[in-house]
Amino acid sequence: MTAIAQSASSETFVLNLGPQHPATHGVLRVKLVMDGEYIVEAEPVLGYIHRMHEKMGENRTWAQFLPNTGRMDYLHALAYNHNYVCLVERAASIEVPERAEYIRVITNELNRISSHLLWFGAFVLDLGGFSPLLYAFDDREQILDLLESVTGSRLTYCYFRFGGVYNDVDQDFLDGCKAFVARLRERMPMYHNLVTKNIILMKRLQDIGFIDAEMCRKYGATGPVARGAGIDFDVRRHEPYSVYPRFDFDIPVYPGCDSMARYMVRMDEMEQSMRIIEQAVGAIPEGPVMAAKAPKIIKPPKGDYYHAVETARGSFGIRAVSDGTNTPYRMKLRTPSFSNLVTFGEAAKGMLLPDALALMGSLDLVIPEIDR
Amino acid sequence: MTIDSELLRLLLYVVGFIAFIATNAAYLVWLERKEAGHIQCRIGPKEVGPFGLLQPVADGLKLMTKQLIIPKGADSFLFRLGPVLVMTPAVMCFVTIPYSDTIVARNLDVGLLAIFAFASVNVLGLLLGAWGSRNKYAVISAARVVSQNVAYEIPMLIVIVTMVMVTGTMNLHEVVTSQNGGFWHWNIFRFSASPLMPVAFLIYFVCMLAETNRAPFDMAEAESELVAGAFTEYPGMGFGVFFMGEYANIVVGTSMATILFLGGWNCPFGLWPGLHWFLIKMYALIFTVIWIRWTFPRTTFYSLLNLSWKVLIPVAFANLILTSALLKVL
Amino acid sequence: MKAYIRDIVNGTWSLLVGMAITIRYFFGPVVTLQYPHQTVPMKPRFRGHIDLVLDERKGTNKCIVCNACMKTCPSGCITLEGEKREGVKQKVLTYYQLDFTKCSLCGLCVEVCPTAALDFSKDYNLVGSQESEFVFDLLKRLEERKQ
Amino acid sequence: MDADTLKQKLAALPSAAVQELDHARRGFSLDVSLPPAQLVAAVTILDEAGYFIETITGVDWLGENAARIKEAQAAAAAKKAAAAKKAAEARKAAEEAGEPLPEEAAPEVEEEAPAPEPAVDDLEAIYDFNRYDRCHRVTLRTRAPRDKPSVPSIVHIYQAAHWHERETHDFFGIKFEGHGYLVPLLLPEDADYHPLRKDYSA
Repeated sequence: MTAIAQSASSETFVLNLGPQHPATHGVLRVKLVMDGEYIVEAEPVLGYIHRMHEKMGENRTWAQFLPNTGRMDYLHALAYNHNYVCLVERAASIEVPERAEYIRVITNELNRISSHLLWFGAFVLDLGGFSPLLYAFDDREQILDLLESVTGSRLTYCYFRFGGVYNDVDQDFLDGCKAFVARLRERMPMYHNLVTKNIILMKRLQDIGFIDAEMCRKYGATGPVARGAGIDFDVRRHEPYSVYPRFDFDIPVYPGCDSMARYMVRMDEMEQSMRIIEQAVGAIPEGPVMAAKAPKIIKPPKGDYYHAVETARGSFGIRAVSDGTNTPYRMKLRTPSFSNLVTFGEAAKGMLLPDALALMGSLDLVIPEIDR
Repeated sequence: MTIDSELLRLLLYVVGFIAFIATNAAYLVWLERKEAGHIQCRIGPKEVGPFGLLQPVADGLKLMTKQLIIPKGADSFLFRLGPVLVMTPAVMCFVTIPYSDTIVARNLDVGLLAIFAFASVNVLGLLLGAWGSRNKYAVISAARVVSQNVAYEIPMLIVIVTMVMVTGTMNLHEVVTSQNGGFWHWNIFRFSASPLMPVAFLIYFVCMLAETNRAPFDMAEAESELVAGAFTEYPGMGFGVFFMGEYANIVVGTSMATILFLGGWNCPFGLWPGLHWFLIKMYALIFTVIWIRWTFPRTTFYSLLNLSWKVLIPVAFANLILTSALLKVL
Repeated sequence: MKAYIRDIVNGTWSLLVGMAITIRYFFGPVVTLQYPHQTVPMKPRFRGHIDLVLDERKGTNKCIVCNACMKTCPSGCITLEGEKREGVKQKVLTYYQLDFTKCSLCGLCVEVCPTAALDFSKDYNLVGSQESEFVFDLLKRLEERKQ
Repeated sequence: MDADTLKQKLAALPSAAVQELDHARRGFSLDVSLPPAQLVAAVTILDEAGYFIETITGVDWLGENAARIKEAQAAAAAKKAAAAKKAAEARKAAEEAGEPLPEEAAPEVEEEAPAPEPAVDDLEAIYDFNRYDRCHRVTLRTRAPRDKPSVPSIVHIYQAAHWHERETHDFFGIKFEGHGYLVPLLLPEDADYHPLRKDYSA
C-alpha cells in the first residue's frame, strides 16, 4: 500500500462523492471522511435507484417478471435473462432444445464483451484518458447492431423464453459474429499498446486498491474482483449450466490483488468470450428454437430453488420460493456488485482520492444492480 | 495635448494583444474540439457556420449571457479577484515576446525574466479563486495546483538558465537573432553547446504542460475527480476568463519554446524569416499539446511530483553542468 | 541505476507508441453518422411500440378482443374494448389504447396473441411535451395508416 | 474439509436437521435448518471450512400455520366423510341381510378440537454459503417468530453480512443482535415499514 494512512488529525472533513458524480457511473453516494486528500473512512450509501424488484417478483406471474431481469444490470441483461429462465426451467423441469442453448451462449457472450468494452472505456475515462472510450464504443456499436438484428432491442433485452428463445437467428447473424470477432481480435493489440502498456496508466493502477483472497472470501466478492485476487472462481466452469462445458475456454486469473490485476482479468476475458463465440458459431446445430411442450402457464412445484450464472461482474444468483401457484412466493436476487462494493469501504482506507476512484472503476460497479 | 508616439504604439500593441488573446482563446477551443473529434474518429463541431467556425462565437455569447452567481458565504472579493489574477499576468507576458524582427511591444533587456516572473502569478489567481468559492472540491484542487506549479517551476527555470548561458543574453530579440540561418542554427540542434539540448527542450515542454495544468497533469481541473476543480463555482464569464487565461498561458508557453529552442521567426531553410514562421511553429506546438491531452490518462499526484523531483530536476541539472563544462572548454 | 534509466526509456517509448496510435486515427476515416442529416436504417426486428396489423382480406385489424394481451402485460399498459355485432362471429374491436409510458417492450403481448393481430412498429424518434401524447390509440393509427 | 465431514459437523449441532439434496434439481447441495441459537456455531464451522457467504434471504411465512391447520381439518373432515360413507354401506348391507342392525359403533366423532389458536407464524432467514474451489452450496435456515424476530448477527465472522443483514432488516424487520448499525440500507433513512412482509400494504 503505497499511500500511508496518516493518523486522522483533528480537522477531517466529510466529502460526499456522489450521488451526482462523474466517477460513480450511476447514483451511488460514498460518504468519505477525508484528512486533506487522504481518505480516512469511506462508507457507500445506497438506495438512490432502489425500485424493489423483489416485491415486483411477488406480484407478477413467472412469465411477467422476465422484463424486470433486463432492467437490473442493463450492461449484461442477457445473462440476467439467462439466469431467470434457467431457474424456472430447473424448477418446472422444462427441456431446452440444443439450438436454443447455443443461441443463448452466443448472445450471452456477445453481451459480456459489450459490457467489458463499456467498462474499459468508462474506466480509462475515470483515469483521464478520453480517446479509448470512443474506440471501445465504436466496437461496442457493432455488437449492439448484431444483437438488435436478432433480439430487437439494444440494451435491456427480453429475448429468452422458458424453454428456448423468442425467435431464431439467421445466417447473416452468424456471419456477423464471425466478422465481429475477427475485427475485435485485430483491434485488441491497439488497446493494449494505447492503454495497457502506457507508463502513466501502469503507475495509476499498480499496487492500488489492495483486495486479497481472504478479503474476497470474507466479503463474498466474485467475478473479476475475485479472479484479480488469485481465486480461480467462474460460475461457467465451477457450477456448469447450459452448454458451457462443451466449449474449451480458460479462466484468466491474476494473483496481483490490485487494480491492474482486475483490469487485466477483464481484458483477457474478452479474448476468452471471443473464443467461445467462435466455437459456438461453428458448432450450432439445426433444429427447433422453442421447446415443443413448453407449458403456457408456469406453475413450479412447491419449494425453493437457486440458480447462479456468471455475469460480467460476478456470480448472479436467484433464490425463488414457489408455493405452487403461478406467482412466485419470494424472489431473492443475489447480485455480484452488491458484495463487490462492500470491499470498497475496507480497501479505500488511507488512499488518495484519485486512487480510490481508480479502485472504484476497477470494481466495475453498476449501481441499479446494487440497489435493485 | 500631444500623445507621445511611443505611448500610442504601446497602446496599439496592448489592444492588439488583448484582441489576439481573445480570438486565440476562442479559436483554440475550436481547434481542440476539432482535433479531439478527428482523433476519436468523429467530426467535432460542424453545425454552426462553415466547419463549425462560428461555434466559439456561440460559446462566447452563451458564457456572457449567464448570470454570475456568487455562492452564499463565499468571500466575494476573492471570488471576483481570482479570474482577474489569472488573466492579467497572461496578458502582461505578451509585452516582451518578439513575434518578428520588427513586431515587438517593448524589447526589454530582461525580457525572459519578466515573462517568467508574470507566468508564476497565475497560480495565485487559481488559489484565491478556489479558496474564495468555498467549495470542498475547489479547495482540494487549489492545494494540488500550488504544489504542482512549485514542483514544475524549478526544472523549467534550470533549463531557462542553461539557455541563457548558451545564448549569453536575456534579451529575447538577441536570443532569436543568435539562431538566424537554417534549422541547424537553432538552439535545439546546437550540439556544440550540449548534446542534451533536445532533452532540455523535452523537459521544458513537459514543464510547460504542467505549468498550464494541461494534458496528463490536469490535476487541478480533473473532471472525473474534482468535477471542475478550481473553477467549479464559476458560472458564465467567470469561467470564460479562467479559460482565456489558461489558453493565453499555453500561447505564452509555446511561444517561449519557439523563441528559446526553435529559432523564433527564422525559416528552417533561412529564406524568408518572418511572423508567419513564428506562428507556424507555435501552432504546431499547440497541436502537439492538444494531441497529448487526448491520448494519455491523468497521472496521480505523487507520481507527478516523483517525475519532477526524481527525473526532470536531475536531468536538468546534468544538462546545466554539462553545458557549463562544454562552454568552458570550447 | 540501470532500472531507473530503463524505466524512463520504456516509459517514454510507451508514450510515443500511444501518440502514434492516436495520430493514425486523426488521419483515419470518420466512423460516426451525422444523425439529423443521415438516419440509421432500422432492422426488421427492431422493437418500436406495438401496432395493430392490417388484415388485407378484411381490410381492418385481426383482433378478436380476447383480452389475452391485456391480461399478460406485466405493466398493464393495454386497455381495449370490443362489442358483439350480430352477423359477425367474433367481437369487433372498438377501442385499443396503449400507454407507452409504462411499456417495457417485452413482447409478451405480441407472442400471446392468438390471431397475430399485434406487431412491433419501426418508429423510434417519438417526441412529446406531455405524457398524454404517449398514450396511443392504435385503432385510430391503423385507420390513418390505411389512408 | 470435504463435504461429508462438514455434514457430520453440522449434524452434530443440537437440534439441527441436515438434508442432502440433488444440486441439479434444487440448486444447492446441503440444506441445514437450525434454531437461531445454533446459527453462530454453524457459521463458524463454515468459516473455518473456507466457505464464502453468498447472500442472506428473508422469507415471510405468514399464514403458513393457518394453512397447516386448515389442511389438518380438511384431512380430518375427509377421513370423517370416508368413515361415514363406510358406515352407511355397512348399514345398507346389513338391511339387505335382514339381520338386526348391528349396534353401530357410535361413529367416533373425534371430539372436534376447538381450532387451536394458530401459533404465531415465523420469519425465516436463509443463509447461502459456497466454496471457491468446488461447487458445494450450503443453505442454513433459521426461523424466528414474527412478533419478535431476532437472530444473532454474524457480522464479526463475515463482514459482508453487514450489508446483507441491514437489507434483510429493511425488508423483513428481523433484528440481528450484535449488528450495531441496523440503519436502513436501501430504504429511506426514516423508514419504519418493512415492505416484503406479506401483511405490508403500501
